[in-house]
Amino acid sequence: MVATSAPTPVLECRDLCISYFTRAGEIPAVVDFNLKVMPGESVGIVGESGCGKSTVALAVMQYMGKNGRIVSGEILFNGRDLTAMSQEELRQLRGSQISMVYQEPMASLNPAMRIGRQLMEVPLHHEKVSEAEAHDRALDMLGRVKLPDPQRILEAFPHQISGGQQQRVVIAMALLSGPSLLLLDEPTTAHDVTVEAGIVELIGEIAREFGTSMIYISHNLGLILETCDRITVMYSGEAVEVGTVKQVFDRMRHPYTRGLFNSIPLPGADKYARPLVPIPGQLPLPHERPDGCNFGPRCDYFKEGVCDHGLIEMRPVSRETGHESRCRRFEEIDWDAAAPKRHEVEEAPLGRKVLEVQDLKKYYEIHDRSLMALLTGKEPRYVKANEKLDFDAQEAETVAIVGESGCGKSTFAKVMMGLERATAGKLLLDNQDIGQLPVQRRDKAMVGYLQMVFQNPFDTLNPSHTVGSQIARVIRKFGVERDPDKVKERVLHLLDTVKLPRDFYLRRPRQLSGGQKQRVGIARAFAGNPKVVVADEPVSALDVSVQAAVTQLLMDIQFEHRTTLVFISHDLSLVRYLADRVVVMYLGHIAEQGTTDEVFRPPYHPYTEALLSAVPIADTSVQKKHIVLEGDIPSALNPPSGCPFQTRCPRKIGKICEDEVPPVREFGAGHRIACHLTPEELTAMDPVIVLSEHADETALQPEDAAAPSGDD
Amino acid sequence: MTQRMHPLVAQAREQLAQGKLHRREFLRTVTLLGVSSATAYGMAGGILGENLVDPAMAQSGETPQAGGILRVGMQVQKMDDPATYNWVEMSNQTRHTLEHLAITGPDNVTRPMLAESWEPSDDLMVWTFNIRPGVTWHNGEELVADHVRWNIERWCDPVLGSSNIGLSSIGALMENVDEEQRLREGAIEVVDDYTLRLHLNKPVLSVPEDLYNYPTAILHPSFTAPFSANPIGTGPYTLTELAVGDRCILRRITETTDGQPFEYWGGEVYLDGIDYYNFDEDNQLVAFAGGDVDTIYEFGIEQLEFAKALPGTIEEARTAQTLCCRFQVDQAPFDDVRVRQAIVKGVDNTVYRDLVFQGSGDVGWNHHVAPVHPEYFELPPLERDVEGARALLAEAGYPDGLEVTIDVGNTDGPWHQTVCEIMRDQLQDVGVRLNINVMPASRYWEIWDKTPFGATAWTHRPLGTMVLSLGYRADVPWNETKYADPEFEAALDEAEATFDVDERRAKMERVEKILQDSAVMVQPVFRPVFTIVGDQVRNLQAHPTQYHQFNKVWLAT
Amino acid sequence: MATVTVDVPERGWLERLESTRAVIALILLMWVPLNVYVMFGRSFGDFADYLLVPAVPATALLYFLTLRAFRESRIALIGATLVFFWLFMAVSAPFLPLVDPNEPIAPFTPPLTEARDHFFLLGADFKGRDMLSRAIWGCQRVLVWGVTATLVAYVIGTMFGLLAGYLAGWWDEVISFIANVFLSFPVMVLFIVILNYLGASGFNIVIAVTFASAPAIMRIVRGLTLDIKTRDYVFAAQTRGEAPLWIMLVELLPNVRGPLIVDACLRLGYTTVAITTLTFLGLGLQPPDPDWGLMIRESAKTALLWKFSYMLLVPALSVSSLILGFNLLADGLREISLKD
Amino acid sequence: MTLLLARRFGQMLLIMAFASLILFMIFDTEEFKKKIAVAELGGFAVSALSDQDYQEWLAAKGLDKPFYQRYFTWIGDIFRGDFGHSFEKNTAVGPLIADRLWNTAILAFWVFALMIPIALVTGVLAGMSEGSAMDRSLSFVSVFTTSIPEIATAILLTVFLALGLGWLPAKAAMTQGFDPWQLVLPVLTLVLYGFGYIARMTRASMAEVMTSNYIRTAVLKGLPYRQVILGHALRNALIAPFTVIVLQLNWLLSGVVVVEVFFEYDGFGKLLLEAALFGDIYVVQAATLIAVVVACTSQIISDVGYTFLNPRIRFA
Repeated sequence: MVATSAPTPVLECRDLCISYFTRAGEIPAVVDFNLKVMPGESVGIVGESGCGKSTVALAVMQYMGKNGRIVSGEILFNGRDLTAMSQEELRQLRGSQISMVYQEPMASLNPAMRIGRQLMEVPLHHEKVSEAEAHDRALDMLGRVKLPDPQRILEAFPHQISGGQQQRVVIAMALLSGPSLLLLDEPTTAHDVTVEAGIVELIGEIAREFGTSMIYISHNLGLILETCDRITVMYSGEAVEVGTVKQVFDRMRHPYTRGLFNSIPLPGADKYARPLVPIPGQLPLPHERPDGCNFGPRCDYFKEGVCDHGLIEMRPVSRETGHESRCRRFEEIDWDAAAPKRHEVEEAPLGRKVLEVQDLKKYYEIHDRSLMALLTGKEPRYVKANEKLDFDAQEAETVAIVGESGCGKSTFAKVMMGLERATAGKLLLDNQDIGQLPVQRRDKAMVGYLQMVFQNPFDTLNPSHTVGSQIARVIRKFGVERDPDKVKERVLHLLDTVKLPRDFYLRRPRQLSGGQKQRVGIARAFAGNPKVVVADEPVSALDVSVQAAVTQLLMDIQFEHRTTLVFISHDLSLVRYLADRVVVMYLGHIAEQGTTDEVFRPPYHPYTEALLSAVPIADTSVQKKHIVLEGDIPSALNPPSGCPFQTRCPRKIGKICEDEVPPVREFGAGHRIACHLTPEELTAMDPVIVLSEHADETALQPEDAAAPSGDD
Repeated sequence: MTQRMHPLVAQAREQLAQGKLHRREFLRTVTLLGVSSATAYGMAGGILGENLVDPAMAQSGETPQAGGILRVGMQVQKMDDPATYNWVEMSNQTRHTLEHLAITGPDNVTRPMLAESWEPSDDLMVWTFNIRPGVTWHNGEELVADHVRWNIERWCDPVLGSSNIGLSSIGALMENVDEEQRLREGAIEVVDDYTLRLHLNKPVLSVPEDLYNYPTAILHPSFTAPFSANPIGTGPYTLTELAVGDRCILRRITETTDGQPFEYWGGEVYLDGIDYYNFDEDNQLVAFAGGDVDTIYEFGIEQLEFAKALPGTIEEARTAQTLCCRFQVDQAPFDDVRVRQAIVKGVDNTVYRDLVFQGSGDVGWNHHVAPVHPEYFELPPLERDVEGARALLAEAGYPDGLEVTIDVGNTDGPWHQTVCEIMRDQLQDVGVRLNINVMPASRYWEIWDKTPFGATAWTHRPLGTMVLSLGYRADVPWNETKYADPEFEAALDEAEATFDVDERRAKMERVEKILQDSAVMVQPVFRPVFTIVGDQVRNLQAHPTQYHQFNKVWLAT
Repeated sequence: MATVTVDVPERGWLERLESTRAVIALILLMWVPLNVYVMFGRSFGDFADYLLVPAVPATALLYFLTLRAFRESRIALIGATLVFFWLFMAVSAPFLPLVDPNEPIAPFTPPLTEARDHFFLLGADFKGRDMLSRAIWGCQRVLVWGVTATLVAYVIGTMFGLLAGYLAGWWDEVISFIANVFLSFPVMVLFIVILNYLGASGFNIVIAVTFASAPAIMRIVRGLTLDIKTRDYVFAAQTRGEAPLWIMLVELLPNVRGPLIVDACLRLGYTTVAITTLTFLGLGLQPPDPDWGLMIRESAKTALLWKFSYMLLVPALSVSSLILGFNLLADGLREISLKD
Repeated sequence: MTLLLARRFGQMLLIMAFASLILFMIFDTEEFKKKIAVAELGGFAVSALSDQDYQEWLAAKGLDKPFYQRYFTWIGDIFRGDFGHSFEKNTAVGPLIADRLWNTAILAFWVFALMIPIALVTGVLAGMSEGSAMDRSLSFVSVFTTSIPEIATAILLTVFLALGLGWLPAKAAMTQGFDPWQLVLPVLTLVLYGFGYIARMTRASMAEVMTSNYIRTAVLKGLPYRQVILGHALRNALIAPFTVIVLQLNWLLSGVVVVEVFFEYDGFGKLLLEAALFGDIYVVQAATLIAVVVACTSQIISDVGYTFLNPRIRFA
C-alpha cells in the first residue's frame, strides 16, 4: 500500500513554470515553483485566491485543460517525470498512484451514477479485479471513511447523501487503490465548520493509517496547521515562504506571510486594543505583476532599489533546515517587533436600547398543492425558521448572530428588513413594532433607519448601473439630499469614507474587485444615515487580507456613526474579534447568548462548545478541546423533537432531550443558555481554547480563561 | 342564309389559311356557324361527337383507340344534389354521368343533346322539346318526357333552393304567389313520352343555353341526395369512388343495374375511366408537370410560360369571362357621368389583352358583350382621349384631377390586380390617381355589390343578352352598378325578343352603344381560359366555362 | 438619474460614437425611416424616398461600429455582415439603379440575359419582373415586419415575464397558465388560426407573432427574473422600500437584457422564417409588392421546372442568408458574452 | 409520479377546453360564417341570397345557434366519438383526421428515425472536444441547415434532386397509392431543418458535461477515455436533448404544414391549413385539439422522461 520507503521524494516539482495561453497572450500562472513531498509527509500550500495553488495541483495531475501548459521545469513522481509521460502512462498513474479530492464533492461525483459504481470503477480499471471484489473493496472503504450504513450509500445516488458524506465518498474513492500521493484541493471549503472538523479529523487519520503523502491546498491557515507538517505560502504565482509549520507560523520570514497572519482574527485580537492589520492594496493581475518582488507594492518593508528589480530568489533562512523565503530583506527586518499598529480605538460606550426582539417566530407554510392534499384537507406543514427569538441591541453595539447553515439567521434578517412578516412576537425598533410591517408599509424614515450589508460581493451591486447612481439612489430615496449637486457631493464623500477613489463614481460593478464592491455595498448601506445596520456575512466571500480591511472599515464607520450593528456570521473567530454580544443559533432556536466574553468561556451550551472546538485556529500556541460532532445538521423542514441539538449533542443526557424543549437558564445578566443540563454541569465545563505557556507577548488571554491546558 | 359572321368563322379562316384546317372541315364549320341557329339546332342530331372534335386533331387522321384512364387535376368537391351545384367542378364530376337537354360546345354554339331538337314559338313564349328516343338510364329504364318534367318541376321548388330559378327561362315558368315564387300551373306540358312543351310567361331567348347551365343536368326521378350515394344517369360513366378533397373516380358503365348490357346513346366512347385528383387551382399545372395527371381543370395566365415549357398541348378557349371595373352610378364622384366618361376616355382598352394575357383573350369595349357571343355587334373601337378626359374632369369640377380607390379581390386570380395596375398607370396621365385596395377574395365577395368602385369578375354566359339582363337592368339583384336606364332596358327587351341571331345582332348595336356611352365600367378584356393536355390525349378541347366533355376523348399509346 | 460630469476623460469621436446614446440614436435613425417607409410609405407619395436618406449613412456607420464591437468573434462578424447587407439593401433600395420591382418587362427571362433592353442579372419572374430588384426590395418588408413583430413580442413577453417572475403568487399562476395555453399550440397552428381570424396583413402578423412568441419570451424572462430576484441588489432595493414597478424596471430589466439579446437574434430568425412561410401559405403579406415568401409562392406554381428554378432559388437563398445572419449573430453574441 | 401525471393530464384537459372554446368564439363571428358561405356557395350566390335564405343556410349548417350551445353539443358529441362534420370535405371529421394523421405519422416516423441518430451523433462528436476542427465544422453544418427555413430547404431539394437530377418525384400527392419515393423529399426536408437544433442542443449539453467536475473526476480516476465518454459523459449529456427531442413533436406539427402543402402530401398539416382557410370549423377544432394533445403529451413525456433519466429528480 505505502509507496516505497526509498529516500526519493514521492513528488518533486523542480523550477516549475505554468502558463495559460489565451487570446490575450501568455499568462504566467505559476512561476519557478519548487516542492518536495517525502513519503508519508503532508505538505500544505496556502495562499489567497489567484495565487496559483490550484494550478499546481492540476499540473501534478497533468490536467490543465486546453489552455494550460507547463512551460518549463519538471514534476517528478517517484523519480519519473510526469510531464514527459504518455496519456496512457498518466492514466495508469491517475487514481491509483496519485489521486485527488476536490473542492465541491457534489459537482465532482457523477449525478447519474450510483456511488457504488463510481467507487468500483477505480479497482476495476486499475487492478482488473472482479466485480465482486471491487464491490467488497468499495464497501470496505466506505466503512473506513466512517460513513454510516455503507451498504445503503453504495446504492445511493450522490444527491441522496449530505455534503459531508459526499466528501467522504470522494475521499474513499481517492483512497481505493492505495495511492502514494493524495492531493486535497480545499476539501472543506463549502462545508459548515462542524462538518469540516469531521473531515479534517478523517484526513488526519488517513495520513496516519495509510501513510499516504498529502498535498493539502487551502486558504485557511488554521486548517493547514491542523493537517500538515510542512507548508508552502504562495503569493501571485510564486512560493514566497517554505518551511515546517512551526517555522512558518512562529518564525515567519516573509512580509506577506506576516501580513496574512496579522489580518486574521486570532484569539488574541481585539477590536479596540489589537485591531487587525490588513495588507494594503490588491493582488496584482497576472499580466501586471511588478518587476522584482510581486509583493513589493503592498509591502511595509519595501525598499526602492532593492525589491523592485530582477528575479527574486528563494533563499534559505540560516540555521533552519528547509525554511526558505523569497525576500531580499528578511535578514534586515525586525521580526519580533510588534506588528505596526493601525490605530488604537477607544472603547465606544453603548447607548440606549435600539432593538428589542421578543418571542419572535417566523414559520413558513409549505404548500402541498397536490390534488390529494386538497381533497384530504391535509394540514399544511411549517418550516420553523425562527423559534422564540429573544434578544436586544443597544446603540453603537455590535450584536453577532452566529450559526451554521439553516440556523435561521438569514430569515431573521429578512424579517427585520421587512421582506418577511413575523409569524408571532415582536420586533421593536425604537419601541415601534415592525415585525408585522412589510417594508412597503414602513415609513421612509424607518426604512432609512434600518439598512443592510449583503453577503455576496458579486450580487450586492446591480451590474447594470454605475456605482455612483446606486449610492445616489439611496440618498435621494431617503431624502437625505435632493439637489443633484449635493447628492453627488455626498456620494463622493461616501466613496472617500469607504476609501475608494472618487472616479469610481462612474465605474460599473464589473470593473471592481470583490472587496471594492463590498465597500460600495457598505457605502450604500450607510448613505441614508441608518441607526441599525444588519450585516449578513459581509466578508465571508472575501480573501483573508481583504476581509480584514473590510471588517475594519465597517467597524470604523459604525464607531463614527454610533450605529448598531447586527452582524450575522458563521465565523466564530471574526465574531469573537468584533462583537460585543453574541447570539448563537441552531435550527431556528437561540442556543446561547451573552456578551462575547461570556459566550467564549464556560459555561457553554454544548453546541457552542462544539462550534468553538471545530473552528481551526492558525496559532501554534493554541490548544483546543477536540470535539467532533456526529452527522449533519438536520433539515429545518423536519426538525428533531425536543431539543433541536439532541441528534448530534455529545452531552445528551437522555430521553428528556428528545421530548422537551430545553429551559433557558440565566447565567448572570444577559448570559442565557437553553439546555437541559443543570447549571452546575454547565458551569463545570472546561474552556475549549487555551493558549499554551510559551506564547509570546502577542497572546493576550481573556483574563478569566486562564484555566489549565489540556483536552480533558 | 344570312351573312352571319360568327367569330369562329374568322378563326376558321385563319386556320384554313395556316393550313391547319381542311377545306371540307372549314366548309362544315362555316356552314354550321353560318346557318340561322334555329335551323342549326334542328339539324344538329348527328353532329354531336364529330363537331366537338378539334378539327385540327381530327385532321391528323388517327384512329381513336379505346381504353385507358384519363387523369385530371381539379378540385374534388362534394356531389350532393346536381340541381343545387354551385361550382363548375362539381358538375364536371357528374357531367359524364348526368346529361343535359342541350349542350354548348367549346365553340360556344349550343346543340341538342338529350333533346333531339326544339322549336320555339314566334313570340319565344312556347318552346317545344323533342326528347331523344332510346336514351337509357343506368338502371335500364328509358328516358321519357315525364322524367324531364320531374326535373324541371324540381328546379322550380323554392324549398330545394336551386340556382336554376335565377335562369330567365326557368324563372319564366314561375309566378309569384303569396310572396313566394312557385311553378305556374300548366307551365310544363308533357305532350307525349317524347315531347315536352314549356309555356313561358315572357319571351325568353336563351332556353337551350339555360338548359346546359351546370345545375340543369337531368336526374332520374328516383334520385335522393347525395348523388354520390346512388349515381344513376344517362351518361357513359358512373361514379365509383368519391373522396372530397382527394379523388373522384369515374368508370365506364357496361351493365345496367338490372344486369342488362348498357349501351350509350351517344355512340362510341373511348376512355375506360376518368379520375379526378384534387389539386388546388394553383397546383394543378404543377401536378401536370409532375406527371400526376394528364390534363387539368385550368391554369392561370401567370402560369402560361410555365405551361409552354412543359410537354403537352395548351388548349385555350375564348370566353365571355371578364373583369368589370365598374362604378356605382349613384355614388359620388361616380354619380357624375362626366367623371365616369373621363376615366373611360383615359383608358386604352386595347393594351390589356397584350399586357395581361399575352395577346390571348378579346378586347372588351365597356359593354360586357363578348366577341364569342353570337349576337356580338362590333362597335367602332374607342379611342383613348387624354385631353378630352382632362376637359371632362375639369368640367366636372376636378381641374386638378382626382383620387379614387378601387377595391380588388382577385377573385379570379391575380390578373385582376394587373388590370387595375395598368389602369392606374394610364389614368395617371389624365390626372386621376388610382389607389388599388387589394383584399382577400372572401372579403371582396362581401362588398362586391356595395363598393363604389370595384373590380368584379363576371363569368361566361353563352349569350350577351343573358349577361346584360342579369347585371344591368334596374333592380335585378346582381346590378352592382346601380345602373338604371329605361332606354337601355327597352332596347335590350327588343333584342331579347329577337330569335334570329343576325337580326338580334343588329339590335344589339343600340344596346351596346347605350351601355358604352353611359360609362358604367372599364371592361377592357375578356379572358381566355387555358388548360393543358398531355401529348397522349386526343380530342380534348378547352371549354369557355371549363365544362368537361370527355365522351370523345381518347388516349394514344 | 442626475447627469453627472465627473472627470469624464476626453474621448475621441470614435469613442463618442460608441457610447450607448449614440448607438441608439443611429439605430433610430436607421430604423424609424425604414419602418415609416414600409408601413406608411404610400401616404407620403413621392416624398417617401427622401425618408430613407438619413438611414443610409446611419446603417453604414452602424455596420462599421458593429464590426469594431464584434471583432472578437468571427462568427458574429459573418452574421452581422449578412444582416447588415440586407439592412443596407433595405434602406438604400430606392437609391439603387434598379427597375421598378413590380414592372413587368419580359416574362421568364433566364438570369444573365438581356431582354427588351434590360439586362436581367437574376432573371425575370413569370410576370417579367426583374428578380434582382424584387429580391432587394423584398427584404424591406421581411425586415420591417419581422423586427417589429419580434420587438412587440419582446415588450409584451418581457412585461408579463417580469410580472410573473417578480410578483409570483397569483400573478404567476394566471400568466403562466395563459402562456401554457398558447404554448400548447404548435406555432404554425396558432399562426394559421390567428391570421385566418384577423386576415392577412403585416400588422396582423405582428399580432400573431406576439401571441406565438410572447409566451415563450415570458417564460425565459420569468426564469431569469426568478433567478435575479434572489440577488442581493434586489434585496437591497426592497429593503430601501422601492416600489415593485421600480424594481422590475430598474433593477431587473437591465439585467435580463443580456441573455435576451441572444435569444432575440434567434427569434428574429424564427420570425423571418414564420413570415416567409406564412406568406408562402397565403396567410402573410399580400401581393403585389415584392416579398421573398410571395416570390416563392408565386414561383412554386408558375415555375417548378429546372430551367425556371432560379425563380425559386433567388428568394430561397435570400431568406436563408438573412436567417443564417441572425443565427450566426446569436451564436457570436453568445460566444462574446461567455468570454466576459 | 402518478400525481404528477394526473396533474399534467388535468392541465391538458383544461387547456384543450379553453382552446376549443376560444376557437368556437373566433369562428362564431358573422364574418367567418359569411366566409364559409362564400367558400361553399360562391361569392355571387351568397350576395344574391336573401337574408332569410342565408339564415336557412346557416340553420342547415347548424351555424345559427349561439356558439356556446354549439360548443357544448360538440363536446357532448366528442364523448360519443363524433367529432362533427366537415363542411368542405362533406364527411365525418373523425375518420378524416385519423386518415390524415396516419399519413403524417408515417412522415413523422421517418423524420424521427433519421433525424435523431444523425443529430445525436453529430452533437456528441462536436461537443466531445469543444473548439476542435470537428466541432467547428459540425457546428457550422448544423447552424447552416437550421438557418435554411423548411420552405427553402424544400425548394433546394426539389430543384436539385427532382427537377435537376430527376432522381426523385417533385411532389408527394400519392395519387396512385402510397409511393415511398415520393416521401423522400418531405422527410429529407424536415430532417435537414430539424436535426441542427437537436444537434446543437446535444453539443451544448455534451460540451457542458465535458467541462464538468465529475468528468474531471472520472479522468483523474484514471479511466480510459472511452469509459469517460460512454460511462460518464453520455448519460448526463443526453438528458437535455431527450426532452428537446420529445418536444420536437410539437415542432413537427408546425413543420409539416409547410412541407405537406409544398409537396402536396395529404397529411394533417395540409388538412389543417385547408380547413382554416375554408373556415371548416369542426376540422379546425379537431385538428387543434389533436395538436394540443400532441403538444401536451410530448410535454408530459418529456417531463416524465427527464425525471426518469435524471436520478437527481427521480430520487429526490
